[in-house]
Amino acid sequence: MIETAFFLLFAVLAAGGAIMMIASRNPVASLLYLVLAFFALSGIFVLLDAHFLAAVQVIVYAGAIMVLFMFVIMLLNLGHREDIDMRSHLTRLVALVVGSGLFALIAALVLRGEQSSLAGDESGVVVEAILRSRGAVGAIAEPLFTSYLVPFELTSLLLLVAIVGAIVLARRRAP
Amino acid sequence: MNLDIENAALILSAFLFAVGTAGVLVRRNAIIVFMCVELMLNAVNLTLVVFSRSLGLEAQVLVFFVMAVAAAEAAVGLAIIIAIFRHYEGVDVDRFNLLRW
Amino acid sequence: MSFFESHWVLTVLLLLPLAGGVACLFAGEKDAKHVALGTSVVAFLISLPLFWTFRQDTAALQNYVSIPWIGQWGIGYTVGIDGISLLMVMLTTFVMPMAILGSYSYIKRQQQSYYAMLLILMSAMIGVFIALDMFLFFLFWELMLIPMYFLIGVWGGERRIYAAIKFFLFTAVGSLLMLVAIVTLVYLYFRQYGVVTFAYNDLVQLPIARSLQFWLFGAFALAFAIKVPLFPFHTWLPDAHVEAPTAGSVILAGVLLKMGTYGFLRFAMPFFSFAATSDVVVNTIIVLSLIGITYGAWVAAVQPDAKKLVAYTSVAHLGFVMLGLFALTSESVQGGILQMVNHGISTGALFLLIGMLYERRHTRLIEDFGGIAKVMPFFAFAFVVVALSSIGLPGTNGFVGEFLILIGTFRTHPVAATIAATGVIFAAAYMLPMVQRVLYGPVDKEENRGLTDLSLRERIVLLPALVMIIVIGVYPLPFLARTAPSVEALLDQIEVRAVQAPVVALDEDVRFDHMLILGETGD
Amino acid sequence: MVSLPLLLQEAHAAYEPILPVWILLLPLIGAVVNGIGAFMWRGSKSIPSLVGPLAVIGAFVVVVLNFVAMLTAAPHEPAIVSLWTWMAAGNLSVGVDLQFDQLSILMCLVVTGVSSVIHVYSIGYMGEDPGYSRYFAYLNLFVFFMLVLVLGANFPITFVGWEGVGLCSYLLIGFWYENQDFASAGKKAFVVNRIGDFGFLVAMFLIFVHFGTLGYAQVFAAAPATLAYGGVVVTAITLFLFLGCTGKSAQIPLYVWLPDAMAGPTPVSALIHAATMVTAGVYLVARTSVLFAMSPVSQAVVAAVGAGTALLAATIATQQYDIKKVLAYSTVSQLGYMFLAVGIGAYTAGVFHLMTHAFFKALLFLGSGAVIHAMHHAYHEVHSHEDPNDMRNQGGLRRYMPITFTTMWVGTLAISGIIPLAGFFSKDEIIWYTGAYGYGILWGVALVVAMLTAGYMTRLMVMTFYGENRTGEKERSHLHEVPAVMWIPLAILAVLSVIGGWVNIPDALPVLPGVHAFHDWLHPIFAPARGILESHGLQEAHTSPIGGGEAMWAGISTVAAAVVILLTFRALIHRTWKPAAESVDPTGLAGVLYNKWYVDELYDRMIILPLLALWRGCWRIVDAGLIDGSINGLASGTRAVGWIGSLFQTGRVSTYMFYFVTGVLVILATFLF
Repeated sequence: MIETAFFLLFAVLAAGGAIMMIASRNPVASLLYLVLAFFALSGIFVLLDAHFLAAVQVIVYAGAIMVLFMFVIMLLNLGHREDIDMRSHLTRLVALVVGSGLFALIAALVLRGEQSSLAGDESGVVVEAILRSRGAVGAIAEPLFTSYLVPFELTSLLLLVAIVGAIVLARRRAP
Repeated sequence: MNLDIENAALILSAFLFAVGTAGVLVRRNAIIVFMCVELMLNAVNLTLVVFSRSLGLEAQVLVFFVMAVAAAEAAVGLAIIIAIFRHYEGVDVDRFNLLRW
Repeated sequence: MSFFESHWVLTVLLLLPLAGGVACLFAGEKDAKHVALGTSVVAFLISLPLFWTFRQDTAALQNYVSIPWIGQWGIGYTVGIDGISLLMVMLTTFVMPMAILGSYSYIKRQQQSYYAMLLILMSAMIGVFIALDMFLFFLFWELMLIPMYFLIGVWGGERRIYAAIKFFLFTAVGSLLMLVAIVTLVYLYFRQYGVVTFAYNDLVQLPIARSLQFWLFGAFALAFAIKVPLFPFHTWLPDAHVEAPTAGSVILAGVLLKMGTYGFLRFAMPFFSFAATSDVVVNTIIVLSLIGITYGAWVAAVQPDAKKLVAYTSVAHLGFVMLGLFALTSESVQGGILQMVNHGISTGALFLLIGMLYERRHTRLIEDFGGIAKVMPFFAFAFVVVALSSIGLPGTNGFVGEFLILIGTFRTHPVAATIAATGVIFAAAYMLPMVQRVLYGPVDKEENRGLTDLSLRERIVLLPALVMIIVIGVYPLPFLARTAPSVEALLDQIEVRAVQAPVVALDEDVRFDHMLILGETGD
Repeated sequence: MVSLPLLLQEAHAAYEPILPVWILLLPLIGAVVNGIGAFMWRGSKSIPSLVGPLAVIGAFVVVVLNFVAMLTAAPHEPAIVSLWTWMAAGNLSVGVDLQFDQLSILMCLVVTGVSSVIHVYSIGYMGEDPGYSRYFAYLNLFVFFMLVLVLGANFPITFVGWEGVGLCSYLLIGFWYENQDFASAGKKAFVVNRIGDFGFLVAMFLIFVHFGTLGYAQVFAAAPATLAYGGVVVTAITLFLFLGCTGKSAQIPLYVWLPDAMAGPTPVSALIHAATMVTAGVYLVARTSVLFAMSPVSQAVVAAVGAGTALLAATIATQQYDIKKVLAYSTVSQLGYMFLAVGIGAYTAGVFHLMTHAFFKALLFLGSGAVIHAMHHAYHEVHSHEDPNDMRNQGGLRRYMPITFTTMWVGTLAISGIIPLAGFFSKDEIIWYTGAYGYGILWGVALVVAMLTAGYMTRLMVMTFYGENRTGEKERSHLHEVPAVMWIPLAILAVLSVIGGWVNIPDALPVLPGVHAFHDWLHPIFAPARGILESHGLQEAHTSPIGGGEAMWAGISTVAAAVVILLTFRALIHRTWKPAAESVDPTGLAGVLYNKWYVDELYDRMIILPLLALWRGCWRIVDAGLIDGSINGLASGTRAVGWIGSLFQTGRVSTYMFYFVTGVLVILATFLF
């Protein structure tokens, strides 16, 4: 019961943060709403027994990546209100229709799928067992360093490329 | 209708994804558009985490990878935004129509 | 087995120009043309003994080899020649040195890539004529498009891009359907015998349901008809010719067009004999050929541009060839093959001559000339000889081919042959006015007064063509003797296969037949 | 070298062609040498002067040897010399075969003989021309092809010669190619001839399909058994052949090129367009007489066309002022006679007239050439640009050019049929047989044409040689007789024009002894055809259609011709002409005749212009419009679709996002429903 309560809280925070992010005309405010949403998501991760990911979500996403965004906003001096930032009413209406359509369709699919659900009563049982035997980190480390070792290593390569790419792209070229 | 946490989380993820999509459509600021994309990624992550409970922890590994790619993407994407900002003196996506020949 | 009796002579002929082409790329700007000329002359000298080592008493494929290449798909390096391909290969090696030497002063920029393109083209053309594997054939068929596209598009005239794209699209559209038909053939063979093979010798044995033959023949025929070009698929030709550099036109007229007629003879007709000998196909093609002969001549007669005029005469001449092939008599088919050679030589020479004029005056409009015979007597002499060959004067090569075609056609289609024979009148009606307006009359243009007669190099370029025009005209027997067994065998094969073609597909898998829109009908 | 007596001795046993290849090879060598000379030693006159005539004279000598050998051996079968196989494919096998028989050797004699004379004449006539060597190259080449034509033992070889002489004719008509009109005349000749050649080709195809061979001997031997008498096939074959003849021999409807062909140098007109090439059609009908004899329809067509052409051309000739045009139409007219003869079945008479015509028409042309040469020289000296060919500019030349004057009279009397000159015997034979074989109307036409011939020839003589000289004061002093190299050929031909007819003198004529040498000589050639004709009811009547025997009508026609000559002479001798520059073109009937019945204009309006319009239409409308239009339309249609599509490509990310999400929505919806 308490889980449901927490879930509702986090869900409301996440949804509200998301909506405020696209509604706010100040980029810095948008960013902060997004961080709020990410924190809420991290809470939901915990509720879903993904403890390690919850931690990573906070550290990497809300911490590192969002700070990066903040840096850029500040660097480019965009931290003030821009009216042209928001599109016309017509576009907003279209976006509303498209967004609600998307939401409605996915939600309908989810709800229909619930009847013949893959998530039966035993859902979560297996995961909980693993978590109990290996711990939150071990549970995800085991497949990561066995079956997915090569992709994992490739990730490091990807990050390296990203670093180099970022430097090259953002470098101020000599006139 | 019995809404357990898993289904509710899936619907939340759908909602976040829809909001992210709408955000891309309504906003002109490239950085905010970018943030909306991040939001959509997170919505997907949430879905994966939900499924990991019944389908196994590989789904969480996938989330891990998504985060890694998101980090790389953020780095490169922001670098591109900086480069474009220098070129166009702004981050209005409507002014970037390089895709049009 | 000596070199000239083994496949090595063909393989060398295939690879040598490629190697020469690469060498051209690395040679200096000044040296590229010499490398190219050397390569083509050596290739010609290598091909020359073939004419005598070729055994005339058999229709069997000679210098044959079949080496597996992509084994699991039944694709092999299968090459060989019979009398027909022998003449085509020799025509290619004969025309190329002329084309290259004729470009010596014409091409002034990007010479390395130009000559490399020419030599790659040469390889592809030889490949088309010797390939006996459908995959290999298609490979060379398409490969040949690329250098030609660049030759027109890079070194061409003012509207070169338009012409190059038009040329490319026309040819590509046809060959795509042919690819579909080839794959269908291979599939049918697989269904029949459980073996995947692209080998010509296997596929040509395949029985094909009669109604299906028409579809497959149509796909092949479209590709070849565009290349020939048969009316009404000819409109790419004048544009391509006008815009192409001289060597491009020479090769286009001299060799490329023959691939269409060769394709009919080698592939479309033996594969789909029932369709190819059926009344509806034969009559259609004969009517189109007749239109090509007369219409090509008519349109040629009113062209203001000398090069375009010659391009339209190609339509007429190739109409004769097609008429000969589809009259299906040994005289007409042999005449058709000889006419392919003749047209290559005389039209090639005509394009060279017009190119030489163009180099001097930078115009091709007939009205810009007049009285050239006065200032360029040797040019006039060569021009008249070649023009006479083109209109089929007896004693020149053109007559022998046309005569054999017409007399053979008359045996099966007298009315068609009679209409085609009016082509001799129209030929005079388009060629002689051009000769008159270019060569004769007073020198009334100031620019024409100072023209210099042909240089030694230009005379050397033309000499082989002039000699061959007379030699084939007076003594064509060696050429006819080499094609005779192949043609007889081919006609027999077509006849037998036409009779034996099954009325419906041999197995019960009618689903596939439905897919190919033939279903259970088929008569 | 084999000595002549030895050759003759051998020939006694059976006729073997002597040095057959050399007959052809000598002129060919001459052509090649002169052709090279035209490039290599352009200035030199001596080499062409030597090589050109000698090559032909050499050929003439060999032909004479062969003639003598044949005379002594009197063979009945043609001797065939096979050189090599030319074309062989399927059932067709054509050899380069030469046929030596009475007809071909006779033609060779005429061709090489007249050619030799004209070659010599050309040395003088063309002496000043810069294209001297080229001229002899063409002329030698012509002799070569003409000999191929007459010696060919099968249709294709004859066709080689047939088109070859056409080529030389084309080259020689346009010899002075810098004059656009002359070049056009050459082109016209070639194209018109090609129409005829088309007929020849189709005839060959028909023959091959029905006989399986193209050799003369085989075809003629098989013809009576293979083809039905009077059947469609043989009629078609012969009519197509005759179409070829009308082109080459300038008969209705294809005669229009010959008068224009006078643009060439006058010796060329004499050789090609009078004596030899244009008679090739007559030769061909004679050669294929077996086939023609089997088709009464074709025979009638040949005879009628011949007579019609004779009449038409003769009427035109009466009103021409260009001396060569008169002679050209005269040639057309005389060729009509020959076709009339071979059409009615009097083959020997046709060939006979061919031979005598070669003599006197060559003479007349060379004579006119001498006149033109003198006139041209005179005008040239004073830098006048008057037309030396126009008879209105001449007149009174007999004082300046006595030899030419005399020989021309011989030619005129010969062509008019005055006894005992050559033309009398040959022409009279034709007229007589036309009547005797029952072609009443044609007989009448032939008689009228004979009168017209005498008339226009006399007019030519009077205008050229009598009356006041109209050249002009200054020019007159430069008029003089041509050099010996030119008048000796005239003299030779004059002699031949006198005695040429004596090889064939009818028995019926009083006083004169009957001579049948010519008939007997050609008998083996025409016997099969005559046999067919006679077995199908050809009979020689002993009276003309309106009574009277051969001797009487011969007398009447020669007297009538003489009377016409005298009357014309008297009528014109006192008439004065203004020089061409001051004259106006005639009107009325004379104007119609002067304008050649407007046939050229008719052809232009009815055939050439519509054809050109059609061709232009084909190019502009069908090719550029319809075919290219539809293809370019396809291309621009594709482009238009692409343009519409490109409107959706705004280049803005959000737009693409919108499309993308819409797509996702659709896909999701399909999942859901």
